[in-house]
Amino acid sequence: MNLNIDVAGIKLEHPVMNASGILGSTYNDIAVLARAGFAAFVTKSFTREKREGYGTPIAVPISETLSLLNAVGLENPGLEGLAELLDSCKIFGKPIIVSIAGSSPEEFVEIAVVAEEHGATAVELNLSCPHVRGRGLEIGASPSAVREIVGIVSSSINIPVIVKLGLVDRLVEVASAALEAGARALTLINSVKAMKIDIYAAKPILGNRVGGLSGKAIHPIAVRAVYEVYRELKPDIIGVGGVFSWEDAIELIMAGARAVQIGTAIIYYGPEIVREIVEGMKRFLEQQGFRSIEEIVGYAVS
Amino acid sequence: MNLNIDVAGIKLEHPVMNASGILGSTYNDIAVLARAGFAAFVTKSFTREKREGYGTPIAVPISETLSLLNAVGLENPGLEGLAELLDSCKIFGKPIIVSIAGSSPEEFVEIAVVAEEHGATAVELNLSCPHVRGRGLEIGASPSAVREIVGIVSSSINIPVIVKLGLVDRLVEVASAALEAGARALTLINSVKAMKIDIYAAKPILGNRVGGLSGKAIHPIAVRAVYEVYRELKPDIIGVGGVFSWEDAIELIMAGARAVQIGTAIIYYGPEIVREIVEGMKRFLEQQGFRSIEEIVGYAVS
Amino acid sequence: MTSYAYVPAKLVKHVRKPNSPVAVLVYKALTTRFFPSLPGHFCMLWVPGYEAIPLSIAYQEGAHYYFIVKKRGPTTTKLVEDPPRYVGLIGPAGSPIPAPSSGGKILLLGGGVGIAPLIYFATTIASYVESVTLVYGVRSSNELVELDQIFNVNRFKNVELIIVVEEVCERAVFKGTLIDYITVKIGDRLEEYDRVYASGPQTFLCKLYEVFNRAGLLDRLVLVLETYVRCGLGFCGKCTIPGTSKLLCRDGPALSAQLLKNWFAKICV
Amino acid sequence: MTSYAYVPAKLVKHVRKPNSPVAVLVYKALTTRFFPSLPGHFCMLWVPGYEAIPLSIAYQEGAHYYFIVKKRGPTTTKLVEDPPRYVGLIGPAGSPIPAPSSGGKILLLGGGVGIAPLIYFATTIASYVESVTLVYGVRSSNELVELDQIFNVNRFKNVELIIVVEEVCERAVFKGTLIDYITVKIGDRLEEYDRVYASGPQTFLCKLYEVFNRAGLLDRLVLVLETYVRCGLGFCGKCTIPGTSKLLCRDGPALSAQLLKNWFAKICV
Ligand SMILES: Cc1cc2nc3c(=O)[nH]c(=O)nc-3n(C[C@H](O)[C@H](O)[C@H](O)COP(=O)(O)OP(=O)(O)OC[C@H]3O[C@@H](n4cnc5c(N)ncnc54)[C@H](O)[C@@H]3O)c2cc1C
Ligand SMILES: Cc1cc2nc3c(=O)[nH]c(=O)nc-3n(C[C@H](O)[C@H](O)[C@H](O)COP(=O)(O)OP(=O)(O)OC[C@H]3O[C@@H](n4cnc5c(N)ncnc54)[C@H](O)[C@@H]3O)c2cc1C
Ligand SMILES: Cc1cc2nc3c(=O)[nH]c(=O)nc-3n(C[C@H](O)[C@H](O)[C@H](O)COP(=O)(O)O)c2cc1C
Ligand SMILES: Cc1cc2nc3c(=O)[nH]c(=O)nc-3n(C[C@H](O)[C@H](O)[C@H](O)COP(=O)(O)O)c2cc1C
Ligand code: FES
Ligand code: FES
Repeated sequence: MNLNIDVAGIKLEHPVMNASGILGSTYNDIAVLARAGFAAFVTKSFTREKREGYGTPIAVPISETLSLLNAVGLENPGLEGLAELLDSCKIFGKPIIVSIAGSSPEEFVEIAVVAEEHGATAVELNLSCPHVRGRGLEIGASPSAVREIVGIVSSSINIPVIVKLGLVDRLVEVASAALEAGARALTLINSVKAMKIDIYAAKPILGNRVGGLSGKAIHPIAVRAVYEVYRELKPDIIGVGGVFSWEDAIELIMAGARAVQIGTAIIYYGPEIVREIVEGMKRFLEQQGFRSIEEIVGYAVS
Repeated sequence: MNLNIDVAGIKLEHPVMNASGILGSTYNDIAVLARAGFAAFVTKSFTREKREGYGTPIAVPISETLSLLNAVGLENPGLEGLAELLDSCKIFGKPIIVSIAGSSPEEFVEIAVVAEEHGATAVELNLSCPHVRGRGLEIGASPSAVREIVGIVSSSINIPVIVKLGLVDRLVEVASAALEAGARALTLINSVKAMKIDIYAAKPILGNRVGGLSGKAIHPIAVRAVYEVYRELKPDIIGVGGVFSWEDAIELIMAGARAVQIGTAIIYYGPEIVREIVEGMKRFLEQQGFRSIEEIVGYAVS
Repeated sequence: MTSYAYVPAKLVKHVRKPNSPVAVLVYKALTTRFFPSLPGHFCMLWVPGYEAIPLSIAYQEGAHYYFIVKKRGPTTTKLVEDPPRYVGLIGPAGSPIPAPSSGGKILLLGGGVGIAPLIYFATTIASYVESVTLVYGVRSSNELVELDQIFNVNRFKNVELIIVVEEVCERAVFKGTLIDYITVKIGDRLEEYDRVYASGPQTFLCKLYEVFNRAGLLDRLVLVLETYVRCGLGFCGKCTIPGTSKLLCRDGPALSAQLLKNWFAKICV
Repeated sequence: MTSYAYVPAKLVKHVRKPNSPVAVLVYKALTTRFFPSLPGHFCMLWVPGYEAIPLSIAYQEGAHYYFIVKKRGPTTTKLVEDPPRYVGLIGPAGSPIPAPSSGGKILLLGGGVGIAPLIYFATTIASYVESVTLVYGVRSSNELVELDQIFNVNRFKNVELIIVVEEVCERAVFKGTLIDYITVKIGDRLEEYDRVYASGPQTFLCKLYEVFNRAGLLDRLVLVLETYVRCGLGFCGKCTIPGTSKLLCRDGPALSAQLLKNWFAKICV
């Protein structure tokens, strides 16, 4: 039994990749992911200019719900760093997806073009960062803004364009706009805007005060988002949000995802968790008499 | 040290009430809440006509995150039942807030008028139910719809109008519309649209498939919502979402809430949890040298 | 402190006599985070494609949950005739049956599938009470569940199983209803039992209440009740036990008969 | 399996000599869900209004976390001079210092606040190794933390504390640097120690690596490193240990010197 699957035309040996923002900034990060056995790598979201990110703490664990609050501030080495990263990571011989967080259609295009030139397998447009003004959720909430950005990026490069969306009021509409404009797949969902206050210090803990909630807490929200978009539009979907176990991964796939990404679980359990998840999925498929991942994509949707 | 506080002009002996939908349907429900020691009671959301609600299961525990997924379907005995409930619950001598889930401005008004006639202390307009079409989140996502409903209800009754909102893209805008139209306070937040699939049965578990996620998982989302609305508008706020401990309650109050509601914690720990929460808050205020709840409302907001 | 969970489970045993309206089902949890239960606990058993219904846990051994189900409507019919390979269990619902504080002679009266919680209860208290008399009454022999074979209740020396059937039946020790049994076989000797627990149809529980009330022994009687249960989690208010301010799915289903005066007045009279 | 937590904590002790750049701080968790640590673990200590910085846990006793802090920039200056009543701890970060598998003679070399993790380590291994020689080197006497008084390291008979100060100081057993001490006092007898652990300034660790490399004893040496730490949770990639593919906040801060060949080439040469 193999777990081969393709998403957005990308062939994967199994459906599990890392989520953007978790170990996708440096050559060493990718090396760690490669050693652990991820099927593809997603980079941290890149901007044109280098960004320093917010003051610390940039992440606060919320252990009671196996969750995390983060506000890194899209720290990244900018275009130059991207080229270098891609060049150095070719040796891993696995798909590499470049996440992009632009503040204008032009910035998205510029980065996408560099990504393609330097051998990226695909780009993932982050239209859903919950805590960086002008680079994220505002864009992803508006069908017209999404259409514009996805349209121009899709017509500027030949590698697949994946669009990452978050929790927005008109999710299906936005998803539909992205697909019409040329997106080959959707990644659902990003972290959810949230905050934690230390009641003794009487202050929000994150350097940026507000951040994104990820991890187990948002898993049922992610399942719903994937289900709803799959039911209405049947696109290729990469599910992300609170995958901590193979059961969680199967759940997202049965809701309509063809692949999954894991973020917070890497933080809590280490990158090696990918093996357990992949092995568990394999066992499940065998035991239940399925012959491929493909067979269970959207299996629970009616 | 007492924990007196007022919200929307309602005097409370302490800031903890039940959340709508948890034990607010029958006389006996209210009796249970009264015995446990809640400062005020919020009814289940009422509609004009009696509603049967969805097929079972109407709720699925998600124990790993101390959370719950529910889709009750706004089951309630309708206007007639409301009158009876209010009449019988006068003997408890505590504020009773009637939650209303209409599908038109007229329905909201009609129920609010009956509520006032039968002695309700206030009404809470549920503009945020995540899983009943036409009665909830679609309304609460639109500033103009909110303005219309809140305006007409406010001008039809004399008791305070509280508006309950959920996770929407333009939360501050919607909140502002509600306040301009006459809302005396805002309740933030409702449960968040979500789903759980049983991977063996390969089906969503809830009778209605999609439901609302409540409990610990959404607490940081609620804190953020309260903080953001308080920072921008400084209204009276009732905070709700994942309050399981006195620390959680203080956190929402420091984010800007004047009172809190508890829902899922009643399910996991029983109604008696209210005492522990109230005692803990009292101890905290004393130890930290505060003299009233009032002093810490919005204390972490800057 | 309850800690509810949702447990996916797999059918591992289905015992049903030909055409019987009753079946025994054993479901095994498919997660290591299954919930533990005590006698009296029930759960909401979700039948995919149907509904979730309240069912007493008739026994639990590790990840294995035992149920005795009788056909009533669509969901129970499905369960009895063609139990699904996979179900979901939501629980533990309710409170444990209040156990006898010390030794003594215990009488358990189970009518029909009402026997379910009493089986679990019998096996739990057997170790520290003097004796357990488990009287199991059914209308006809094809409803009879072989408690010895399936639950191994005869592994306890101090548990006596007495089968009472209304029709003629060779397995039965007594022909008649449970009330008949008590009148005829126990009669004045009711007092010999330190605690009596009963579970079964409402009419049976009503009659029993009357018997114990007349005998002035209500303080020894515990009744396992049924109400309509919707959420099973204590929030919807549907399961209020008439005449009390108790929620069956939180405070019940077993209540001391002493608390049931108003219930009796409302329901039985 | 790490289980990270955020722990609000309250200052319960602040020890600082007049004008010393170093202070000992003890913070007590304000929640019962505080995280346990092992020697080598550090945490991100959040100073409200400032930043969160990595600090070694110098000792933990139940809910009490001990730190030794030296002024460097704004956050450490605040901590040393006017430690906040309330802080937040995020941890446990990193991996425990690999403990010696069996008994034997253990040498611990701590330079400046680098002594922090070694104190905790010494008290943990004392019970099962033959002897622990804890050599604590500082530049000047006002940086000296009274390990005996605060950490009670002298409660172990087999732990010998040796104080080494560069300036003249009456508390010191030896005047000079830690490297001087090794050269002069240990010299050829390095081999007598079964395991050597060192923590302190990078230049010191570099020199020590050289010494052990020359002596062919790299397999006995463990170095506790420092890198820039940003998230402390293993996701940002900032803390990569140069010349290795290790993340300090997950795999470090203690690494066997055998793995540090490329680190040495990159950093020390
Ligand atoms: C605490 C408790 C424990 C129970 N334990 C068992 C058991 O161990 N074995 C067993 O066979 N049955 C048990 N029952 C009864 C069982 O729940 C009902 O037979 C079942 O819900 C009927 O569902 P249905 O879809 O087959 O029939 P429906 O057509 O839905 O209903 C048939 C009849 O069953 C009753 N009923 C329906 N739904 C419910 C409900 N949610 N709660 C209570 N009664 C209902 C009503 O009287 C109804 O008229 C228990 C009930 C309760 C409350
Ligand atoms: C694993 C680890 C354990 C440590 N344990 C201790 C300890 O027990 N006691 C102690 O006094 N110090 C310890 N440090 C060093 C301490 O973290 C820095 O002194 C502190 O971060 C400086 O912060 P600042 O705001 O005072 O100074 P800044 O002005 O921010 O920086 C001053 C200098 O400190 C270093 N530095 C700054 N930030 C960091 C950072 N996030 N990570 C690493 N180095 C940094 C840089 O070299 C910088 O130039 C440890 C560092 C690490 C990585
Ligand atoms: C620390 C951290 C940093 C993140 N940075 C990014 C980012 O740069 N771009 C992005 O699209 N998503 C980012 N995310 C969101 C994740 O990719 C993912 O959508 C989210 O965390 C939900 O998945 P999880 O629950 O498995 O963590 C980040 C998440 C975390 C926890
Ligand atoms: C079972 C259940 C039923 C609910 N029904 C309603 C309702 O009728 N009206 C409403 O405004 N909110 C309803 N809610 C939402 C709660 O009032 C509350 O906003 C939400 O559960 C978050 O609070 P919690 O985390 O403390 O449960 C319901 C929640 C639950 C769990
Ligand atoms: S069934 Fe008991 S409260 Fe809902
Ligand atoms: S500091 Fe180690 S990965 Fe971020």
